Amino acid sequence: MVKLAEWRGKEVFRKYGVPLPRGAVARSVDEAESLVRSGRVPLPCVVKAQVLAGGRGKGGAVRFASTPEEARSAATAILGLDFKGEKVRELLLEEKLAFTRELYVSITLDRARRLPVLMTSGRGGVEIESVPDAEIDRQPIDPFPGLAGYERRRAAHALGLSGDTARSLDRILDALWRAFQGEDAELVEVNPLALVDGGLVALDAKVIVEDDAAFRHPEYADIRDDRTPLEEIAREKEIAFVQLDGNIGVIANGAGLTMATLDVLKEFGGDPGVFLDLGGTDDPKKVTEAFLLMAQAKPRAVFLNIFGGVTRCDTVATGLVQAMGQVAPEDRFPLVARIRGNNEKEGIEILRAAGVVAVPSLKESAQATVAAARGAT
Amino acid sequence: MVKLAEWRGKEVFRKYGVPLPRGAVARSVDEAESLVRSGRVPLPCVVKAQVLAGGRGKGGAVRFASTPEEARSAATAILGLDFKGEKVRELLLEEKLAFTRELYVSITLDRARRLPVLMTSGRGGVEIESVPDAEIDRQPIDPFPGLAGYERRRAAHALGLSGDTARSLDRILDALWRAFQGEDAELVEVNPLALVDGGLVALDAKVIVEDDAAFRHPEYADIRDDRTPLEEIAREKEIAFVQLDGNIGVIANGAGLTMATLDVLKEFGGDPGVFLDLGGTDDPKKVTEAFLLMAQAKPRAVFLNIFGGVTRCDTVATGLVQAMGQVAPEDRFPLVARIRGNNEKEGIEILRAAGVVAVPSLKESAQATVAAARGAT
Amino acid sequence: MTVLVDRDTRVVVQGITGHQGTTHTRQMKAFGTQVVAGVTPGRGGSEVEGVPVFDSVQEAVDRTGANASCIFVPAPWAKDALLEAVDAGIRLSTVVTEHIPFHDMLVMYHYAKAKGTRIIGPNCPGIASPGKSKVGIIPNVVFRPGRVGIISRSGTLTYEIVNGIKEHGLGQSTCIGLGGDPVVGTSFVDALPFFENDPETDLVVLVGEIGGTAEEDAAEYVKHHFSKPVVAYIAGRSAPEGKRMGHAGAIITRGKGTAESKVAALEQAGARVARFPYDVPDLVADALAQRGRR
Amino acid sequence: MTVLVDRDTRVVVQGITGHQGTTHTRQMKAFGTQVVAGVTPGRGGSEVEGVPVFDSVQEAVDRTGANASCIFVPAPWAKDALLEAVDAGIRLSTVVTEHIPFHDMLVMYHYAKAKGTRIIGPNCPGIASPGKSKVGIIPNVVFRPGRVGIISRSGTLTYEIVNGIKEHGLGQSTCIGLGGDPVVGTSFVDALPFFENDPETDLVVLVGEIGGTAEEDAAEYVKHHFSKPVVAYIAGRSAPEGKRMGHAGAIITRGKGTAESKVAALEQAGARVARFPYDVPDLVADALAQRGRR
Repeated sequence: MVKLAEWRGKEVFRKYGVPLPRGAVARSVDEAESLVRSGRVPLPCVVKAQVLAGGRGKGGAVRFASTPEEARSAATAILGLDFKGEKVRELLLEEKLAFTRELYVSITLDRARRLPVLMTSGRGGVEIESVPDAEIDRQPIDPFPGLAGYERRRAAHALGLSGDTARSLDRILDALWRAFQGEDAELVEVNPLALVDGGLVALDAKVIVEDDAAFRHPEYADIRDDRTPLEEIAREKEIAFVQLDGNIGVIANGAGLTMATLDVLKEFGGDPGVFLDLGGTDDPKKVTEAFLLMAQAKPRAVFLNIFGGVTRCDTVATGLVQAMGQVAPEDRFPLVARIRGNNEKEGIEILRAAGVVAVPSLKESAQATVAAARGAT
Repeated sequence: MVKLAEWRGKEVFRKYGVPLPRGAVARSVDEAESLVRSGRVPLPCVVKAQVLAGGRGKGGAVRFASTPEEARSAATAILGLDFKGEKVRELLLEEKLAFTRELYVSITLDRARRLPVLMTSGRGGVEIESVPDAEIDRQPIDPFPGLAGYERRRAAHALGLSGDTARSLDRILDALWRAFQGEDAELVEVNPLALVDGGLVALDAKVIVEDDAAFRHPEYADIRDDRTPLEEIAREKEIAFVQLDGNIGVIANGAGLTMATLDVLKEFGGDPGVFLDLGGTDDPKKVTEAFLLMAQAKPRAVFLNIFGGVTRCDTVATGLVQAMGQVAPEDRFPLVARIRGNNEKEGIEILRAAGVVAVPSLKESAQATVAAARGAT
Repeated sequence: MTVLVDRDTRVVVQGITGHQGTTHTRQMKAFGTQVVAGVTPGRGGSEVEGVPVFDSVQEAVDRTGANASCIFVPAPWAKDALLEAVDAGIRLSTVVTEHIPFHDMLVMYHYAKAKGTRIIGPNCPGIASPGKSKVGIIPNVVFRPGRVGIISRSGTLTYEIVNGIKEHGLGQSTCIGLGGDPVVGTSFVDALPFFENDPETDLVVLVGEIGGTAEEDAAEYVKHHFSKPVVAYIAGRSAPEGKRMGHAGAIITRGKGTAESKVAALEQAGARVARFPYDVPDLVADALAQRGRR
Repeated sequence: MTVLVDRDTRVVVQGITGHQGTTHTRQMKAFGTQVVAGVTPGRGGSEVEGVPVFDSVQEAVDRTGANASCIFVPAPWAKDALLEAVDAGIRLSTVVTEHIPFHDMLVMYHYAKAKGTRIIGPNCPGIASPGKSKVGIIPNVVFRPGRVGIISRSGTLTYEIVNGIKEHGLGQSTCIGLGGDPVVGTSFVDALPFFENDPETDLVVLVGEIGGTAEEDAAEYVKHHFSKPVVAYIAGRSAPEGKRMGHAGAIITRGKGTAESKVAALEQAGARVARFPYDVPDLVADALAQRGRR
């Protein structure tokens, strides 16, 4: 899930032929002003913070300017802003277009049907979640043969478009479909797609590309997503690692088991702070890496929940004890382990010998972890 | 059926990433020499006539050169040559590569399966028709999902390739498949695909693109195929018109009926010279155009065979009589007409009144046409 | 239903507002076909020949219960028209349009097949069963109800032969014009089983032409799976190699697809092969008489 | 065959020469699975764990009669491996590989469906029926033959629960791990009918997690078409919105796919929903006892 910033989403749109307002990116106040003075961005213009969170308009991260001075002061106001935890480092300046309608268009995956789905609505310009279902037209797309012409016509019809505007939508939908496939996108969204004097124009761009298709898209390798710095490191190391609001770290093997462990902890009053899924690995190096990453998150206690199916619990325990030794003393944390499966007794003994609380029951060990986290306060 | 000259086929190959020898096109002897002198074409090189007919090697339309002087004299020998009725106006000069094997690779349509088919053979460098079936590997390609990796591997295996060479073939087959689809090709053929020191290289290129897909490929609009000048005019006018070796022109409506008419004429000793299918048209302008085109082919006699199903025979007859009046006196020819279907009696009367031999029987009218053609000698 | 169409066939004409669409809507209605709807995007709400026009095939199906379509849409948009018909649940679609790129037709064919829609054509006259229904453009005048089935790759030549059968005092059960393109939705081999199982057909006439191996494949099928007499005619004996004889599919390539090969295969399979189109009715009558005697 | 696999299941392991492929070939054989072939292009002629290795699936099928495959091929080549299996006539393919782009999986799913091959996975532990066969990687130790069916989107959590059932003194008929990706070859709704019709299954345990609507759809199916008792557990009650919880498919997007919604739907459909994974065996035993009393 790599979310592209608006300007980068618009680069994608440009590549596939979606009409856009004239605009450019600025990374400093001077640059913003000179884009306007040079005429590269016509006036009046809009100055938009390039952040991934929504609600920019209400949040003061979008401003308008009619003169170069106003553009400068808008840029000054927005650049460096802390917007929902994200620092504004880039601005998109674009000509401000007068429009008569705001439409919504997107292509995403319909998991239940196992098909991409085209969504269109005449209620653009607001979050699509707030639009009643009856006002959204949904058409599943068969990847073979792809988005058909008659489906594009149907979408135009549902939006009440005809003539040149319908033909313009037709080309835009075709472009979005090619972008969805060509960029391995999870979502391509235009909201609003504005009806202006010259036709339809994408005023915003939301493109999310798929992590798993990264091997086909080196061009996205440099993108910093809205991950925390530790999540970013975990991603590079290919460890499933999610930071949450609490203070207890959870290490388990398998996403489902890790989630279930968080649930159990919460049930007993705990407050999970890190989700770390070891996956199917029993490679001691990987285990060590994961453990050290967890230490960096500075949890008050860590709960290790391992079910040894094919792998042996004693092997995993040995790897963990070694990893524990590498954590700096100031970063150490109480560790509670629950180990089940192949050679569990041997595994528990190894852990206990290293001073780890180790019990086979999920309930008891969860309770012990919550107590340890409180004790550490 | 638009056959691309070798150099143009190679442009297509280059676009999709098929490895080629270094080379360039020359349209004059001076140009040929300077390509070599400037080093754009390395020596030794091969100088090839850019004609559509096969058998260039044996026919003296391919020569080798080791010096700029030899390149010049090769170009002098080939340019302007009349090769199987085609005048040589373009040369392709290419570095001469030493190779150890010549393979054959093509993708074309398998009509019976309604699937594209990949054909490969270790017996490249000769006409594929002369290769025994057992030495050709055929794999049908499902357009969805397209030529699969395992099919490409299978082809490499069948050719006895492995390692880097197999990987090179893999990329070439992928490129040819994309070319076949992207260019709306009827045939993409590499013969030979040569195994040289650095890998596999396409020494020849045969690409035939589909007429009916011309609306998607304006880039091929300028290509003169191996049509006769009259066939070229007919193509522009969208008339199905084929010049044959004989002297009797046949105009009929419908391809099957036209072919059957040729067959009947031949059966009675006639020698068909033009196949002209009016198609479903009853537009008098189209009929006139077709008639005047036929006149330009200077047939000794013309047999008109019309079956009026939806269209009325009298309407067609009226159109024809008008068209006859527009043929220059020196181009006039005896016309025998056989008209069946709606209002056939009225049609026959109109034609007879204009001096046309008109009978309802196919047999009798064919015989009359053959006699007229002989009489006109 | 006997062979693909019957009195319950409800036709939507795609591209009804064009010249061809309108003309043949009239002709189909005159034949007795239930033409229930037309489709031309942007022309919904109008009427052609008394038939209501809709903006989409889905709408036409929903409102009129159409289950077959006849496509007159120009080549660049024909693929889309067919996909629309398939997705709307149309079971049989005659594609009259000619000059459809075969790459488009490959998509059309495999998509329709996967979804269970039968295509006749493209570049074809369609299907007609006198007294029942016609989905296509075969002239009404050549028909009279009877027991001879016809399957043909040709257009006018088919009309000629079907008409000959009528003039000989016989009639037709169903006639299918497969179309002259290299890739067709329904081939001889696809069509023959329908006639084998059709109690209203006593004999089948195959009209073939040069190019491809459809007739050879049909001969193979006839030999092993077809119990009724077969009469055949092959056009193009005098055609040279490498020239497209009007139909995109009528071409002898690299020595393959000659009339000789087809005639030989059919004769070998026990079919009576006519030398001239006008000989077909006699051969049909003979075969029927012989069958009657057994 | 009861649920998708039985003693006649003949497995080819695609990517057998990799670490995972080799390990699980050994495990499958230990389970009693007939592992008849392995495939690694370029490694044909060798042997792994006593299993002959071929260059292509077609060769493996031709030579060993393989009818199921287990795919360990890395993500960039997994699509191709599956297409190869489908074209070679493999009827059931477990795709263990994780991180396959969903765009690839869309192609895999629809192609396999059209050709009649069932995919389990990707990113899944596969299927196992104790005493019969296993195609996948679920640990052998958790099984014991019995009458409880399990369908799960999870991996290790499934092992945990299946093991709990064993430790409770019960056994399993068949266990299917569907995989944690957004697009899976077999969903709860696809798998439930097999268990409904399986005479060896008395009850089904559904193990779901956040993301998508597979559990809600399953609840709808259970309500109307499933006659056996259902016990369920849903992981991810504490997961926040917008974060992928390890599995590509485990994400709450725009308020959709929460555990609450799934639990409510399943309870409404009459399923017993466990609050903790370790409560599942008790609920299973209760449900079976109650069913026994009826």
